[in-house]
Amino acid sequence: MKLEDCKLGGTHLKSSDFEKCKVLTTEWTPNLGYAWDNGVAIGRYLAELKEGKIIARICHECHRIMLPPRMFCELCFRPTDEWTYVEDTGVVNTFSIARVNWDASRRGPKEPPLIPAVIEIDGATKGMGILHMLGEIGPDDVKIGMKVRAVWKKPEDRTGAITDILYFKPVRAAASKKAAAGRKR
Amino acid sequence: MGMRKVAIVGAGITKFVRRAQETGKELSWQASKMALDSCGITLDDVDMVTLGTAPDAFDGVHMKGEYLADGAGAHRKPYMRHYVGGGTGVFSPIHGWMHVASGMADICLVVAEEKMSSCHPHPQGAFLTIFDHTTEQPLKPTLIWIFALEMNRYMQTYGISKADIARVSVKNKHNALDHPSAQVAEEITVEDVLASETLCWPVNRLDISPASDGAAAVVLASERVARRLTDKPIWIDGVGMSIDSAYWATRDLSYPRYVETAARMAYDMAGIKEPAKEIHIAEPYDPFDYKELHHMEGLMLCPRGEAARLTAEGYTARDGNLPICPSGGALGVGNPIAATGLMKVIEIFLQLRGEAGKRQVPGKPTCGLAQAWGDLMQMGTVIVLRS
Amino acid sequence: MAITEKMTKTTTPTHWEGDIPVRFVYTYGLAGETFFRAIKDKGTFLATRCDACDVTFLPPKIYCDRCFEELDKFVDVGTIGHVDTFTVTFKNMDGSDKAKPRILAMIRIDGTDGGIIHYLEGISIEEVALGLPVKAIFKPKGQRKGGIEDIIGFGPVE
Amino acid sequence: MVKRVAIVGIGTTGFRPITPDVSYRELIFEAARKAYTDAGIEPSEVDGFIAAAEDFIEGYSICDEYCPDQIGAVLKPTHTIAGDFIQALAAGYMMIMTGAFKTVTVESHSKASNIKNVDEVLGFAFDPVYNRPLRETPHAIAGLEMTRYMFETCTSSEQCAKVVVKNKGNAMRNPYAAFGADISEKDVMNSEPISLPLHRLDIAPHADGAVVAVLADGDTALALTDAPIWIEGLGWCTDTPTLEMRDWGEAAYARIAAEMAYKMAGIADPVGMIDFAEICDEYSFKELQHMEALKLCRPGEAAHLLESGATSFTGRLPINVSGGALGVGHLFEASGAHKILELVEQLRGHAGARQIPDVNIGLAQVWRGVPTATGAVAILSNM
Repeated sequence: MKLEDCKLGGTHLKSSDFEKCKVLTTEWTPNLGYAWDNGVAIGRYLAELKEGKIIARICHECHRIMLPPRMFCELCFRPTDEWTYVEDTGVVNTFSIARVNWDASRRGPKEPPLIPAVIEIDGATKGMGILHMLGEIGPDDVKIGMKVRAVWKKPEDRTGAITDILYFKPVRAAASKKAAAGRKR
Repeated sequence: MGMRKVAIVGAGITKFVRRAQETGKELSWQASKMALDSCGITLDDVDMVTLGTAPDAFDGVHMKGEYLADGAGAHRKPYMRHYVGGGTGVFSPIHGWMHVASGMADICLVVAEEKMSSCHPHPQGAFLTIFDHTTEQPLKPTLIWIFALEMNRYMQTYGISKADIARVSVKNKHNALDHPSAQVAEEITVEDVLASETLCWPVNRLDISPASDGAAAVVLASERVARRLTDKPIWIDGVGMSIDSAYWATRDLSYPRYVETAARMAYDMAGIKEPAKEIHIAEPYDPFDYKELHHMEGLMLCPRGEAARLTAEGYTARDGNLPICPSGGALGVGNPIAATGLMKVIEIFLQLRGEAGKRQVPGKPTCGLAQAWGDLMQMGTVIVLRS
Repeated sequence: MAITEKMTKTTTPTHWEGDIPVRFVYTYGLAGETFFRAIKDKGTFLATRCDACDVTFLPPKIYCDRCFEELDKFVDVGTIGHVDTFTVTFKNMDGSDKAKPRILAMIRIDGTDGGIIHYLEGISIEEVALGLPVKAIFKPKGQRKGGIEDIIGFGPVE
Repeated sequence: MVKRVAIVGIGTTGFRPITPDVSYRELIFEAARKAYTDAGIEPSEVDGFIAAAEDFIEGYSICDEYCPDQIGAVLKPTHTIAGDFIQALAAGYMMIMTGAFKTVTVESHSKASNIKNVDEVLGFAFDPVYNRPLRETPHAIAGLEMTRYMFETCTSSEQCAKVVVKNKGNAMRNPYAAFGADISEKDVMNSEPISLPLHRLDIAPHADGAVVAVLADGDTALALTDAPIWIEGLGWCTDTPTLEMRDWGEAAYARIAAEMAYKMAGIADPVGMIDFAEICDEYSFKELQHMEALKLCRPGEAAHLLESGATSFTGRLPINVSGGALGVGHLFEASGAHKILELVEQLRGHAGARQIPDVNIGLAQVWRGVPTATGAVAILSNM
């Protein structure tokens, strides 16, 4: 058989065929609502975020300090052992300069780009990253390997959500040393 | 090890288009009917059917495997839907292989379908909810982020430029000019890619495959039946799949180790020791241009960090030493996710039979590979075919 | 067993709310386009038939799902059928009560192996029975848009 | 060549109406950990993994992403079956029968309580052009089926209600079950009408829970355990998804799946050879309709068999001694998982207060629910 010799299905429609109603269509917006149980690990994670802290979980078998926290170690396949707070600072593993919103709509010319990043959190096992946003930095200044610190919402505005951290901002070496010294566990 | 041999004996495909008038059922039927006709059998001859299709949020039907059943030829037959996100299309013939190699079926129809255009205003919207609902979705991520993050890390690790990567898109869109199903085949230059709209740096519009509607199907048969149906059976000699942890942000994003794990499984089964020499032609998954390079490395078809250089040297062109995506891939033919993976398997099937028409690579290849990848950048599926 | 720290107070559990914010526009397909154009323009039902399998498909398909041959001839099967089965529905999709219960029926359209699932109109719960002959009631032609809602329901055959 | 496949380990969380104290990950981990402990194997030694799940039940666009961690499948051959657990069991069986996998884990779970409106999700499975615009609930389709089934077999709603009485009663003996109750058929008939002839209590309420099973080829099974539970027969079938083209009285999907499973298991006389059965009773009448489709009685006989007591806990063919979906709870893709769990417990003699004496062959049958016409059958034995 050769594809070239076959009559292939698939009738292409232009977007104007929809707009001008050349074809019949029907619409549906499903009401797909959920209330997912946070469970032990994520429940505690969110509760600590509300307090302005990031908490991780340790597995004594593989000695990993895991973020986001989990009640079982997916590699050792056993329960994890204890909680530990980690820093609210980290290192940019990778980043993007996003001009597109979640639904593929474009950000307007006056809207600044979004800068999502994978941030390896200090105090967790090397490589333990989380997805979050960078802020207070121009797109041209972002670098892989740069040190960043969480910028938290005001305590009264926090709800126990990943968005209790507004974004991570760059830290200068001196400032970071001072902050680390003053930080309470 | 006494495993039953399984062959691909027939194939069918639709055009890949941005918006199809056909329902998903109708697209499935068009591809399946063509596959049955191509090997001269009827639906009566089919023992079992397996269907691959990616998320329900594209077609817009809960349990869409059930909805598509009649178009996929499942009427009153043993039928199930398998699913590994973007890796589904190459997993589809692996799932069919399980049906036949196990002895449960002599002929299994394998169908892959996607109708992404139902999802409005853009299928990207469906991808918000692939992220963890509690720890990631509140940040309103888009699928492109995760690719951009991975691409940036890959570029940084190996010192690869956007222009190096853009060559993949140029090559594949060019290759697709010869594919009758192609949606976005065109002659473009590296400059065109770099000048196209930046969506999420480093990803530009022409780095990305389009959203598509389409379907593909293959017929698998046991050795005895295959030899009766065709004098050119293409054997499934190795299959592999592997899924990494869902904690994607913890991974080394510069290297797809899940693809390597899957490839090792398939190579072991096929008795392949030196993939770069023994594989003559490959269709790695290329929804984004850097992904082809990433996957070539994961498949051990070249050393890590070398894929871009080889591409620049023409090594992966249709007339190169190791033709990669001679079909035109997802970047050129289009990307109705599950159907794309199966399109790649069909391309290897046709190439090994010498029936790829203008796309035929020189040198009579006898061993080829198709690979897909999916979920949260964590799933690798690999199939090794031999003539 | 399993995890070593569990919740022991009813005040501890929390949940996270979210949705899947998607919207869809469906084409009717090759068969559906013809079928609903006939309802819209002519107020009748078109079916496709597979002579080999002796099956008449309503709603029509462009293929016979049993032998997989293409079916490209549409036949007008009229709008009269019989109640194959029915139910009295009390609930809306969101779980709320309907203003008044409705009789939903599967109407086997005469001369076909298929039919239409729709409401019975002008037939009381006491009157409805399996095998009852009924006829489609359409919206006035000007109000028809090409869709299953162009049918108001099925009523008694005079 | 591989000749037989057995279940060598199984674990469950049990089933509850809600499970607010654990995430889905924590829920599944518990079942998986129990299954591996039961099998005497670690997931690192398992060759393949399968999850049975559907996106919109989980609330994810691609739920396959989240399947590996809690079953120990990281960097392992793993896939999702968008189908019932028994279909996934069949996929696992096939994986082992290829000879390329010695052991396979099959997982399924329900966190149905996390779905705000289940009817909206199930209604989203209707054909978007022909059926969905009427905005009817999934139960309406079950109501249509029930009317036709009752008409064709001269069965009454009171007789269907007796299925509820039996199964909720059986569930009282099952510590895993969420919805056991001592009620009468009058209670069922007097419950709120949903889609007549269906009343509220004719419909299985949904429950949360997870089940994980470990399968192994014959040699491996015998090395791991003295009491493997063998998979003797499997069948699965999909009838037309087009509601309008269906035969509304008969469950053809169950009949054809059963024929396939009986043939594979070499069972010519199901009534004589099957000791007990767990069959789909998501709606009361479904148990009766499915008994007939499975050839456990002749068409129209199921209600009489029920009334004679033959299908009760102490009858000659106990059906749904676990309590079925009506007593245990409807578990979506894990529906078949609960039935397989019950078969394994009974065949091992571990079923406690609900143990049926001297059982060797059990049958599990499942239907994927409205609006599907897909079902699967598994036949297990301890011999």
